[in-house]
Amino acid sequence: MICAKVYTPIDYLPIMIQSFVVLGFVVTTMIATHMLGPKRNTKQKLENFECGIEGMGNARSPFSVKYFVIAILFVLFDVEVIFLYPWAVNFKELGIQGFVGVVSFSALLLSGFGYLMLKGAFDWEK
Amino acid sequence: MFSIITIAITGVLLLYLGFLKNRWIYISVAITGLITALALSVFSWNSLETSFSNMLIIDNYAIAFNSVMIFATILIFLLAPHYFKGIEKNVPEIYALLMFSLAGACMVTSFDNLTMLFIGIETMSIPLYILAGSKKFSIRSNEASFKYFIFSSLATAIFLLGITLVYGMVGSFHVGDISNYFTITKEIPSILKVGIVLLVISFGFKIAAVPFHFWAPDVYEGSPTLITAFMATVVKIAGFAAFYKLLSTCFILVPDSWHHLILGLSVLSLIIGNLAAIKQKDVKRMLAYSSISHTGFMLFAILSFNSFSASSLLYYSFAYALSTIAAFGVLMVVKNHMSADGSVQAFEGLAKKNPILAIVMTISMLSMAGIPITAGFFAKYYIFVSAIQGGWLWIVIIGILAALVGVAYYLKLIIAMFAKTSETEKIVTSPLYITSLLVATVLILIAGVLPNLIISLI
Amino acid sequence: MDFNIYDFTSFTTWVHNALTSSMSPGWAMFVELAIVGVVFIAFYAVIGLYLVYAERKVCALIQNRKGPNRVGPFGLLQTIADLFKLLMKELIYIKNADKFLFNLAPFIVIIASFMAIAALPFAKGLHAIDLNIGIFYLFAVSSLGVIGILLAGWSSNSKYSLIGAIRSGAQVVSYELSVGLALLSIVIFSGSMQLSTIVESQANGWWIIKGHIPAIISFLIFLVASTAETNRGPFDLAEAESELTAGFHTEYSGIKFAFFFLAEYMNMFIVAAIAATVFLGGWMPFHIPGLDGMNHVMDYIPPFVWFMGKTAFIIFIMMWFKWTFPRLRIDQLLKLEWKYLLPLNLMNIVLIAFIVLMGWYIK
Amino acid sequence: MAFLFYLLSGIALLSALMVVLSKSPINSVIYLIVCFLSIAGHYILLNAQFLAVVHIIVYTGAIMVVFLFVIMLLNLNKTNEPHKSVLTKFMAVISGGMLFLVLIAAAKGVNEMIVAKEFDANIGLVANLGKVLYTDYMIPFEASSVLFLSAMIGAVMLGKKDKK
Repeated sequence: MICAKVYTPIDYLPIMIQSFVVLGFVVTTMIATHMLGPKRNTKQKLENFECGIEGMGNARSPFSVKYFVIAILFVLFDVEVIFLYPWAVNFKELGIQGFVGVVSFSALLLSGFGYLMLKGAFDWEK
Repeated sequence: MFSIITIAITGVLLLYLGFLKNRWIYISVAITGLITALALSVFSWNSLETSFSNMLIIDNYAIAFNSVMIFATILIFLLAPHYFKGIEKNVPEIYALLMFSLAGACMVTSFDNLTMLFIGIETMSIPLYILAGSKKFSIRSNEASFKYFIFSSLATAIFLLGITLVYGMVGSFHVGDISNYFTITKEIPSILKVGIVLLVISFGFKIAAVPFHFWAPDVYEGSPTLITAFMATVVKIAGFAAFYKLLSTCFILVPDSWHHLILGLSVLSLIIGNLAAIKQKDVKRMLAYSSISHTGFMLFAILSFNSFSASSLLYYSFAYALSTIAAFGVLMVVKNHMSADGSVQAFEGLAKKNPILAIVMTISMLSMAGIPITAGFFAKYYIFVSAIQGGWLWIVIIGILAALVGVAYYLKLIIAMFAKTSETEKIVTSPLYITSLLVATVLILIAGVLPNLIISLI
Repeated sequence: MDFNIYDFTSFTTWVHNALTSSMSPGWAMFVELAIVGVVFIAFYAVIGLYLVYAERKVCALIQNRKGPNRVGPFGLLQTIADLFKLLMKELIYIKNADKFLFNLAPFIVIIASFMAIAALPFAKGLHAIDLNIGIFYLFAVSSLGVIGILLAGWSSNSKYSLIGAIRSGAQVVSYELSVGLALLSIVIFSGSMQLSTIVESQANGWWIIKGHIPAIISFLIFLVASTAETNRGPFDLAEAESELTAGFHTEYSGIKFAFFFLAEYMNMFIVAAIAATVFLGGWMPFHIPGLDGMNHVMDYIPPFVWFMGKTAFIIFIMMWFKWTFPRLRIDQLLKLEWKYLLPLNLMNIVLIAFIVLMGWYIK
Repeated sequence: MAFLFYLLSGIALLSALMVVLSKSPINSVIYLIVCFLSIAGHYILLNAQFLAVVHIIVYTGAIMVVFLFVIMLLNLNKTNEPHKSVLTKFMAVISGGMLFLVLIAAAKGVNEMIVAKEFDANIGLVANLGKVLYTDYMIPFEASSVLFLSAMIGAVMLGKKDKK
């Protein structure tokens, strides 16, 4: 780090106050719109939107497992990306040693990636 | 170090070779890789490797256990082609995952830093969660996978909490620093003791010691038998090696924090493991409980730290691994044959159907029971000697009683095999399969006759 | 007080001093931050509304129409009128919806986008939060929005919403990887994750020029991936009007719908601003070494204008995308990310690391 | 600072309790998110800024998304849990309570102890963390790639339909 600045937890105080402010804003708007808007509930209005057809049963049906595989793979690669950030920040100091370390780390992961490609994990099954 | 890398790279190689769809290619590559790893491991004997910024220490202790585990894996891999006959799906993946799990197991035995121990345990366990559920359409297999995952991750959480408390007091993950802390500090804070207790508990889960054993029978029964063989041997040995090393290097100076706990685990495992095993109808379940009772015996080594206990633990692991693999190997054939269930009745008349298998099973059962001229006898003998040297005579008496109870259910199986039956259809196996089983059997006998070969190693 | 449009540092210190002289330091800080928060909300609302207006105008331009032109001069007050209309609308609670989550979802979405805006460096000395992990902070906050989307889809108890939410979830998380890796490339170049440091490092040239080919690749990947991450066309299949009747916010009405809508446009602003900051030099003026005359003219334009101009340029490109390309299918979308963008990106990272090690870039 | 600590701890404990107590699994996920956010706040109080943000990205941004996916996938929208016997609940309360008591009792004496190592307030910054990770902890870092690889294979092996 080039900057001589000291980083302390106090840097994060604005985030907290910002979140309170925006929370306040959203809540106020919600309350305001409750007071302003009309309230005329009819049975038809409270139905789910179904293109004019009557709704049947529960809409929360199970869905394809493919999305789940995508989500799992995302977690794995996300962690890899996060591991790369501390390396990138220290890139020039770590030099060739860090480079070799990261390349050998990525090599295993990339070989896994190649395997996934060949296996057709990213192909959408019919 | 190189052997771990070899194992991991062989795993990656297997993944890609799987696309060739030729099972002989990938089995031969797997075996070649494992033999190379074993050779690399054996050749680094007596050359202490520590230069990994204090993360790994590959001393003779680690090399000995690694070699046993790699050897056990080779035997399991020799059984694999016959086991997976007819099932072509995901076989290379299963091989690769076994490799990765083995790599993790090798890290576990040679840790020098608690972070490395943690990563090793996870690398060892995560492939196993998947492997336990690798029979995708079997409900029992799914149940096994899920149970193993839940209990194992609970154990990991406990383990992490233990590490945290230790780190919080000691200020280091390094094994040397931790043992230094205990030599310097006279008054050990109670929270550190809680941390040690938590570590012991989590290892109790991993090695399936009573009362943390309840996952083991279901998982062993539900998983594919080949995976069960791997779990019962490699994973258990790795767990014991790490457990022994952790307590002997880090916490040897604070025995009062964990001694009673180990004592309780050991006695309970002996009693409950053996009594429950007698009642089992299913052979796989019986072997699961017998493995719990073996945990009780192996804990003797940890109970009595002395110059002899490490080598007695090694010998016991070796004997136990060989007999377990032989037993599971025979069980696999019997179970697959005519889609018989794994009950004791299925073994009736095995001596007629396939005499080699019957002999292999008999010797392995005798070894597990601890009958002389098999390795199992000296395994129990050395572990008892080690316990007596440590001053635990009354525990040894319980152990001997438990071993006598054990003989009952092992004999039940042997008697069933030599019983007469009307059904006399031959059971055929592949030559590779028989080779693996015979190697295990012969080694059981050799180790039983010449115990000094192994006991004098470390 | 000396108000300097080129450097806001003195302005912010003046505000700070004025407040600390009149009250205790703790309260001063609190009031200061509250003021900042309120200013941001105003900014947020104005930008959001005018982005909607801009979208409609750009769309009209491309489709050879006039767009909004009745309310106010050039239709400038149109979206404000829309806002008031939405405020006065009735909030409908669907019969089978999970009330708590149904209400919670828009909160999460809007808070996530609002938290991101505070970390942007608008001009020299003009940023609310300047963390040493600024890029990471943006990355973290933008990853929270997807939870709101998933909850919205699930709680509505409608098939359209559920399908839209799941598609959107898979899409957002997938493209987040590419966004993260594209930003990583500039972190390697500049050696810092602090946004102000990254901007300072571009004083002698923007990274897209200094980093030549790999930086351009990263920039393009970032553009595509961030368009997808904000669920905008041609990647808007999560809310495909023609097949999913607006996807995860099918059942929302009134101000809650407006929140989703606003957050979507603000997310577009945020990713455009990040792209402008990281790749195009943020508030740094355009300089060509040697041409002092031109550089002076460029310096004369205030940094704030530079920043907004670059952001507006990228926003325009993203709108152009939307109204030019047809919508993708979900399998094409995931294939694009996992089969093309991600491997390309990973190789690009290795290339950049190599180039930086060799020093083959303009320092 | 102390006030913030207690506030965050209170939120974390309360939301963690709600995770266990709430009937609907999706509400549990929401409380878990709140819990994670307050733990990220704790990291910030310790000046471990990088870890705080990583905690948010990985846990709230990634793992919770997977949780939500799973809950949607399994269609766990019924609020009735499988019935557990009173004995099980009783045992769970007893064993959990005992662990709690032991930890409390052990933690009571912590204040009087000598801290083994000086706390370096800057170690949690990304630059320092990166240096340590890529020098001292290189081996565990490399080893973790094997872990990721096996998880990757597992996801595909279990999640992908076998071709006929």
